[in-house]
Amino acid sequence: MDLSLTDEQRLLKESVERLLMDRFGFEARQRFMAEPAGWSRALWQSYAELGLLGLPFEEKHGGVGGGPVETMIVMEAFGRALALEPFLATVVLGGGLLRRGADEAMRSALIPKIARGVLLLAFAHAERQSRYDLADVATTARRDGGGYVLDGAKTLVIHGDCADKLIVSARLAGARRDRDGLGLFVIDADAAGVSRRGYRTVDGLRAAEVVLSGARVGASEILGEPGKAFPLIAQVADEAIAALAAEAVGAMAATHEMTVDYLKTRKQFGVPIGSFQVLQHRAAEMLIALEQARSMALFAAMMVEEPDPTERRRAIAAAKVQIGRSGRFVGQQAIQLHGGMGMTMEYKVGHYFKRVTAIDALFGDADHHLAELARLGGLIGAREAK
Amino acid sequence: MDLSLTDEQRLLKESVERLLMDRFGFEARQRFMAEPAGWSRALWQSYAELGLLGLPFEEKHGGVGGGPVETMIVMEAFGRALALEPFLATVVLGGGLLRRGADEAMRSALIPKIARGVLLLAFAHAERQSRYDLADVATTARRDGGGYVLDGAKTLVIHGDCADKLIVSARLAGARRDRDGLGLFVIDADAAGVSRRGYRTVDGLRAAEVVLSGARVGASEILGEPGKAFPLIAQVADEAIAALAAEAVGAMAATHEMTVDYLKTRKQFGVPIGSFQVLQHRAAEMLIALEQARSMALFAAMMVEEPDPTERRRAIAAAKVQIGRSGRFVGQQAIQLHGGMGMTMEYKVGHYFKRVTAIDALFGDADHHLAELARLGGLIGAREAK
Amino acid sequence: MDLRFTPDEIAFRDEVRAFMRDALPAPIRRKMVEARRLEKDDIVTWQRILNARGWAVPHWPVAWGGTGWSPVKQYIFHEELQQAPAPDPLPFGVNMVGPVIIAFGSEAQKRRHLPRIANLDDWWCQGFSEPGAGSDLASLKTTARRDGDSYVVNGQKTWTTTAQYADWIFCLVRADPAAKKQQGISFLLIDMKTPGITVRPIQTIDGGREVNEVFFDDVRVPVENRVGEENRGWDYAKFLLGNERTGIARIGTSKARIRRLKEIAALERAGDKPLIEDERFRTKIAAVEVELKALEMTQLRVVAAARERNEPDPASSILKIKGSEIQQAVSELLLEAIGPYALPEETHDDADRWNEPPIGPEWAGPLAPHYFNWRKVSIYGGSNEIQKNIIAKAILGL
Amino acid sequence: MDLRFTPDEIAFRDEVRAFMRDALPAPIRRKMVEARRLEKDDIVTWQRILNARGWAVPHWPVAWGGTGWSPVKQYIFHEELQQAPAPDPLPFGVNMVGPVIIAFGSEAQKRRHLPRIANLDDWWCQGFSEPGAGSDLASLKTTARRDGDSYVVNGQKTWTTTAQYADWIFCLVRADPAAKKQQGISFLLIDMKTPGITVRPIQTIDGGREVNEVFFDDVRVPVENRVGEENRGWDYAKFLLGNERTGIARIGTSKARIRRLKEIAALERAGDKPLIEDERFRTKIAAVEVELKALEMTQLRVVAAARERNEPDPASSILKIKGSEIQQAVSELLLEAIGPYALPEETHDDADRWNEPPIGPEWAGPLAPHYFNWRKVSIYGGSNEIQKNIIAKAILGL
Repeated sequence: MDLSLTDEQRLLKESVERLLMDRFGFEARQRFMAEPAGWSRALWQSYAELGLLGLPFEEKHGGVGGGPVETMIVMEAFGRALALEPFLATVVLGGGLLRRGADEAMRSALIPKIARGVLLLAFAHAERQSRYDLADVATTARRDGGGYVLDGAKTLVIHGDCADKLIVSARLAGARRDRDGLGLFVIDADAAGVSRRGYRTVDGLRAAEVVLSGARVGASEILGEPGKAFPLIAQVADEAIAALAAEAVGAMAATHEMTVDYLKTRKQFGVPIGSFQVLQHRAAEMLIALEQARSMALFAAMMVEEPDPTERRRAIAAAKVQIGRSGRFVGQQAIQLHGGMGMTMEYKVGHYFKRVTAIDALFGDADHHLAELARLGGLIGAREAK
Repeated sequence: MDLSLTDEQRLLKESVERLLMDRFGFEARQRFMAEPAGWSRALWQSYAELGLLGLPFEEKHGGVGGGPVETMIVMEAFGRALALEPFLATVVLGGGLLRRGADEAMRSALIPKIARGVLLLAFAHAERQSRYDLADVATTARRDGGGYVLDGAKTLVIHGDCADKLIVSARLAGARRDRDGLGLFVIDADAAGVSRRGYRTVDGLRAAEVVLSGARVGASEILGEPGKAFPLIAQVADEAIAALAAEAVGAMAATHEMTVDYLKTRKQFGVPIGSFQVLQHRAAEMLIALEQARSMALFAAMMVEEPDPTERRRAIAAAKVQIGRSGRFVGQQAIQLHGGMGMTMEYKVGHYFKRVTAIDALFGDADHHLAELARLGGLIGAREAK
Repeated sequence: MDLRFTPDEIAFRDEVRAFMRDALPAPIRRKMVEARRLEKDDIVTWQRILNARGWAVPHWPVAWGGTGWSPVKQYIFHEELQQAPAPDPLPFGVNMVGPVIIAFGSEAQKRRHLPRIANLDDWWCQGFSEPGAGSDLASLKTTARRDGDSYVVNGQKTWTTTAQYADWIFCLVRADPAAKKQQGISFLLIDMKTPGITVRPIQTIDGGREVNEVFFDDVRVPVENRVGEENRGWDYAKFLLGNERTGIARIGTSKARIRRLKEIAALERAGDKPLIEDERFRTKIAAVEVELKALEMTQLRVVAAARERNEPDPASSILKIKGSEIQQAVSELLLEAIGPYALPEETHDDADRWNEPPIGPEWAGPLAPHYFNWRKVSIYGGSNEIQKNIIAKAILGL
Repeated sequence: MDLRFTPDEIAFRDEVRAFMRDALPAPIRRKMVEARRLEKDDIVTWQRILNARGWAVPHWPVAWGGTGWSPVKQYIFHEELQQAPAPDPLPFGVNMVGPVIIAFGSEAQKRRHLPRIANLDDWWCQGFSEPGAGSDLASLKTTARRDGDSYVVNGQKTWTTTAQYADWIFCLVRADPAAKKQQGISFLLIDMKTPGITVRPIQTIDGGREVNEVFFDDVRVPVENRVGEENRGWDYAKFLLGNERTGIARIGTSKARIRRLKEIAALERAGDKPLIEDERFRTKIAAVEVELKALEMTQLRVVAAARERNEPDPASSILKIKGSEIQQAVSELLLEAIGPYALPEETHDDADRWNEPPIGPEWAGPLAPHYFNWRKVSIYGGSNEIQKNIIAKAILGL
């Protein structure tokens, strides 16, 4: 066990943090939100130049061959900066489905474009009725020659409004919540039969509703083996959770630092409010919640490539529980300790709070994953099975 | 609505408090525990003289015709004093079953003796497997001439070791957890076929295991209609909970007062520890928990005679939840704020903590009643149904 | 001791309930049920309906429009109003400045302001907090220099709720720069149309614009608009702050919100069944209901005790703390109930979006903003930390 | 960064685990699993087994019996020991006075005491707390008057764990009555057989008698039994208190207790099914498991950081707070699991009761005492409130 960063990892961390410090201040963020896409294309190109957009991919596809720790480092920095760009949608979700599930033809066609920053992806998976159940897919894929015809409606497609291509899940067989019978299809976002409605989310990011009405996908647009997509979807969703855990830790750490600074500078009754023991203890409790969350983000990074899917699921579920609970506590207390100031749009801490709240609602909230963890028997098994 | 006490209620409160202050200090309590019965027969006679043992009974049976508020007043005083005597077992449970369920012959034979302090009762109901399910009775009652033969084992019979008579629940028909098919029988504690094993409970009170092996009860010992006893058992169990809620409030109030006094007198770092804001807030939070519990003990007293059994059950379940949660918080924090001192047998606060812990485990803990309340749809119905 | 309502109280409750059912306009009720933001007109309309019925200011003296109800009946009225759910009357007039004027104001002030407050002809706002004076209100800095028959006011107030609608503002100011902290404070009534007043909205994280900064730049206020004596303003402010007893726990509002929560949980599906049938979620709701019922009983105990005391009851700090905790817990459960549909932002500002269908279920939109916005209830009106200080000192003697 | 154990570390873990499985006597293991009280003999027996294996004092210098393991291996060892579950070595010797003697003691003290500590030939206890000096340790009053080659000790210590078994006690005393607070304190090693020492047991609410008062009445202590310099005792005490880093979170113990909880919840029935299948109860267990896993990772991070720093890590306050919260949460769930069988008192004192069958299930008896007793873990070793003060000051700079 070795928790120190390698030289490469330290370099990555420093460079992404420097880039964000230089280019992504709070005012810049407000400006970027007002751009047509709701984020900065220019910054996206800088990410590409820094190699961030090729982070998890093989070198032969223009990537840098990073693993979960590298993703963690970058996502934590994004969390601190409250980044707006479609990194999760394009690199983690879209890129993850491609690199793990696509054949070499599709990979070599698409991944280099992701890495160069010229292809944006989104994963159109959730549906109105599915809540947090990854297997609950009603959208249908009907066989049509060498390809398929897709019909259905997808919801809450993260950064689906700006994506060049959508990766759409659809059901080839089975009942609505069956794990068997799902397929994945890569379709141009402006293809016939695809319509989108983009909107802003509470955290200032973007999403889209997507309707598929007789949308045709050709044989070359099938991702992996039709009907067998569920394990791939579950794996990539867990990778997204691990990434979001790191992002949440970055946001919480910044939240905590801002709060401690505020306690040191804000005066009431002639003294800094940080001299009140109750607020000191609250800040200590926030630190504990943050450190527990950081530990679980590490654990998620460590376990996200665990080969046994049940062990992986247990670990990632546990991480999402901790992130959700710590995030809620840290965010709420930061607002409380800032008083009215924390409630205003002009001040950064409330935006962290909203992003951490949104992260809890992405890919299953704390309660959902706690129930799943309990169903899977928890984390601690009988002694010898450890 | 009028929350002030009547003159009679105020007199009752003052006289029971004065009696306990005079006769039931902490040292006296230790002495009484060492008596053969584990409590004081002499004090029991004083209760009788004060009319406490006839509190809920009709005047024609030697009682004083008090209601739930009078029981609340007395139980709260018992809670403050950490009383040891079998009031709950004899007056609330045994007396409650008799006055609500027995025919006039049995009532007039037994209740006056309770009121005079010469008859002790215990309710032998729970069984090894029943946990908190009042309908889970495996003990059988087999018809035998005009009477019955009882076989089975009863557990955790409160003050069962000193009781003169046991009121035993047994199954005449139905499966183990059916609500139909239960009967109640009043049997001499030293009758043939009845054996007991008494023991102390963690709170310093007493209980017994009771085994019934072919124990015969005559026709005159049948309480109420055989096979139809469940509603009576449920009613009296709810009355016991309302009484215990008041007792717990008395214990919590005394706990809180002791803790605040300790904060004012104990010095560390040259100042009373009550000058530390964190401990001030903790004491405030304890007060809030106590006041919420007091409110629910009032609510329980108000609702325990509600004619609709489901409404009654909802209310009493809610009260037990609040009592359990507040009791745990107040007790734990009292220990924490007293430091090591609170952990010692020589100091009263730990004994309150143990009694309140025991009360949570009597007639269903907070979690049990919360689940039942949720199953019954909670407390707040649709608007017009209020 | 009789813990139940008397027949007279029950009849009164039924009368109030029937009135709320019949008189509350459906669109306002719908916004209230759905936890949507109200417009100024909604508040005004409802207040005038109440005033027409003679129920605008139940707690005021009968001479000024009060009803003479017992504390229990006042409680019942407020509880039924919140459960309807109807809007609470704008507090700055009827609960704050109104009672101060009644207790300390001149006859001219009473005649001029009280009827217009009751009918919401004048919209009032509160000028207490300043950027440097939050929990430590007495450190406020806004000055009022005497100049003939006027004060000249300079300074800044903040967190001023609905200042953008306001006709009048009541302010704490320093008329005596030499006096220390509490001693130098006076209480002024200021017409918002007076030259030199600027209102700047502060957008909050829920997207709302209900609070503002208010700037005073050589604002001339006639001396006759001072309430009571100069330098006695701190006493009037304490009276005002301690006065806000009834309804601070918002029990009726929480009941209405829990009803809404149960409705939504019956509509949302988790897996193969309605969310309300998920044992864990149902249990969470029940746990809040228990706390709320306990608080309702606590409130009734405070109301009953109010008969016997005439000063602010420190137990109202318990109501504030627990009431805000419960309101926030319900706002969290509402958020959890809608699951991923916490995400889409409801953009009330974009007029062109009003005609589009909402993203996800129609009940979801207001609930994330409600959750964000409701963080305020443990901050304003004296933060919960301040309330615990009060309990420790005023009740426990620590 | 590699978050997994190396193959070498895994091999080590397997070796330790096999040792624990084979070497821990079954009756001791059973008491540990069931959360029953241990006898003195159990602790001594186990310590000597560890010492025979060379694992009695892994963290000591190799010259005095240490193993030279990396911090990670020390962590693994401790974790496996607690998970076995085996008794923790008596801390007063191996974790407290031993390291103080190693760092500050004389050669004679080292030779005399260290081997006997490692083999538990001498049972040590700790004489720090006094009736007036709890969290405020520096206000202690026990005096040590110099008289020739001896100190004459007078005063009282309290909360002295297992003083009734002790051969030696290490004490903080005041040798210099003129010096202020921290400055006048010295650190003495005192033979418990010295005339003038009286031990009075304090029974705790769980029925146990593990803590004591210790009275010193003109107790003569040779000057050579002072550790280090006179009036430097406070420094040695701080070293001792800050030193107790490994295992303070008791993660292995909590894992073993959660295993026990799951076993019991599978045996207890709630209604028509095992308690473990009750979704709400299972969820409660899972919630604690999440916190425990997070704490385990936090502990590993502290262990990893220990390579790079040589002073006590204020992060160990996090381990203490969260570790004790988790232990107490598990003790509550164990209590809930047995339902009404929390009630019967297990009377260990009555010899005649040992042969009777227990009331209720055989697993229930120790669990209420365990719950009561475990309230101590948030009090001793610096209460959780003190730990939060440390975090606020040492980490956050507040």
